[in-house]
Amino acid sequence: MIELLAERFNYIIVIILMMTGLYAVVATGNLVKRLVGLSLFQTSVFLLYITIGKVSGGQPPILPEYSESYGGSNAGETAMAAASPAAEAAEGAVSQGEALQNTAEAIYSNPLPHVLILTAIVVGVATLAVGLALVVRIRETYGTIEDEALNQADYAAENARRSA
Amino acid sequence: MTEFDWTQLLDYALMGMLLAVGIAIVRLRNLFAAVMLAGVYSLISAAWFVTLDAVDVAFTEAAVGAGISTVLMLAAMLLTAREAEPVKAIRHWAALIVVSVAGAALFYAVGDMPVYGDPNSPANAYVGMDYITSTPNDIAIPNVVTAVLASYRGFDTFGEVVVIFAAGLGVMLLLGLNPGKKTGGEE
Amino acid sequence: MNPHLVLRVVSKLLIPLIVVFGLYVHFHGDYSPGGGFQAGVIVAAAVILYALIFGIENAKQAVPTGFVRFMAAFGVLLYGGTGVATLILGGNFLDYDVLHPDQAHHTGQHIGILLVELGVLFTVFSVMMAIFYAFAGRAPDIPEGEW
Amino acid sequence: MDILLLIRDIASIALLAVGVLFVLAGAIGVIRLPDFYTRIHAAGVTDTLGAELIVFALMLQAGFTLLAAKLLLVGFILFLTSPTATHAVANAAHRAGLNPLLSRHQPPHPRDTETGEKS
Repeated sequence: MIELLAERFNYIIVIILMMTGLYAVVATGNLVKRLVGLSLFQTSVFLLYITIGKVSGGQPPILPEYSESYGGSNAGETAMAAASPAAEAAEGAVSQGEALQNTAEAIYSNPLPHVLILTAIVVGVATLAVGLALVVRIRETYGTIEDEALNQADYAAENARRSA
Repeated sequence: MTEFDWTQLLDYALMGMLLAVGIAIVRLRNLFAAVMLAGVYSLISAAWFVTLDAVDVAFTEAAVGAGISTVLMLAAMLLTAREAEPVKAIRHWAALIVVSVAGAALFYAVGDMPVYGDPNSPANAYVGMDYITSTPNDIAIPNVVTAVLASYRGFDTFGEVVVIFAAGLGVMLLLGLNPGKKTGGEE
Repeated sequence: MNPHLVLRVVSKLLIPLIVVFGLYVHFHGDYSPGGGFQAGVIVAAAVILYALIFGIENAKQAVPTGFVRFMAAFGVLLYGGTGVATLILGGNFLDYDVLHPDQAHHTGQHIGILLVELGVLFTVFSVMMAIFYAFAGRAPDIPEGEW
Repeated sequence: MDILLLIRDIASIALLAVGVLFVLAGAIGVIRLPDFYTRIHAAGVTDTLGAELIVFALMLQAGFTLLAAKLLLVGFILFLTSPTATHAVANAAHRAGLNPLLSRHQPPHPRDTETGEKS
């Protein structure tokens, strides 16, 4: 049991973090604080995806064409070779591909979750901005952003309309 | 279990920091402090992304989570309120029950999940690794994440860009773009 | 003396550096971590820093709201247009290999990825700026002594 | 050649150790010091000197490569930004009206020592 949990420590911590965010969403009545809790939850989900994609002893998924030489000369050459529309390019390309595959023996982490989360982060901040804009408009209309005060204002308006 | 991986100590330290910051955010009533701590949370999670080999994601998270979203939340906080009302006891307990039930359900599923760092887990064994082996021949650029993002899954990314555009449109519709003094007057 | 003198001097030095770094991140995205999303956010952060230190009105003169509105749509259009261009050239939607006759080196892929990421850069930058302008334009003017 | 490498390693280890020491001192200072201004004084050390020394140590390890140039840039940016950030925070606190804590370690006022013992 202990070993089972110790090998999956990432899920446990991510679940606790998620529940922290969920608590903030459910418990607090302040709308801005709820959005903060929501972004907490969101970041925890990102952590879940990325920890699933991790491979032990892996490297970042950037193939060695560049990382082999920090001098950058190699990358520059390859880029130039790729850009030159030379006639004998076909042969060169094949050898280049083989070279890449030969050096690609190292272990890499899974790039797919990275791609999904990369776009999700930027989309997340855009949607967070929509939420915040709604909160700002609510504040301008009602003068408060506490949900119970909002409910009371709504009931009061409804009763006034009924009695009128 | 093979020999102990010392770099996991870094993971544990970062996770401890994440937990501390997360709980502090929930307990704080001062919205300014909560928003700043949310930025700190993003930055720590970016550091953890680096140790998890997701350099692109860490980069984005550091720029977006710690930079832009903190500024946005601060601006929204300036426009709304500085302090949150204290949580009522009944709501506190109700939320705690909800959270524990959901957490227990998720916790029950942990045993079925693949081990941390397992190269043969379903998520890692198939399509993700295919991208790494086929990128040199298909796309011929070293950064696999860019290759998958822009070429293999270009259609997905197109959708994401449209979502971002739509979100921007929504904010513009809700708040107005507020052109400068030259073009527009006061509302 | 201006109380924000240090901030102004340092940010004047830093903002061009940040913009150059953002462009480096974008155009070097094939070889190292980076790409349109990160570059857009970084360039937007540079403009936001400028707006925070030198005032919103000055920032709106540097990056006008009309430009922001145009670029947000133009980025999406550039992305979609790249896809349509590949369709017209006889490939599938967003199949960049047809963009350049040099199939063996996948030069078309390089061009296509760069164009698409440029579209992402424009949209992300403009949407971030638009969101910032929308919020900051509403904020009550903070008196000089308050922060 | 080996001697040179050894010297380089020793120098970078020494720089790392000193840098980590400064970071640790800053962290302890943030926790232990009594008020905001003294705390930010300690935090500034972490950002500026500690991080800078660690970057220099890594630069020694990198040798004359592009990586070292990038680290130099990182060091330069840190050198610019972290003192500025510390200054901005302290300035903001000062302008917002936060006064430094002077009571705890204040020497007795001359008037008090004149009039009599205050033990």
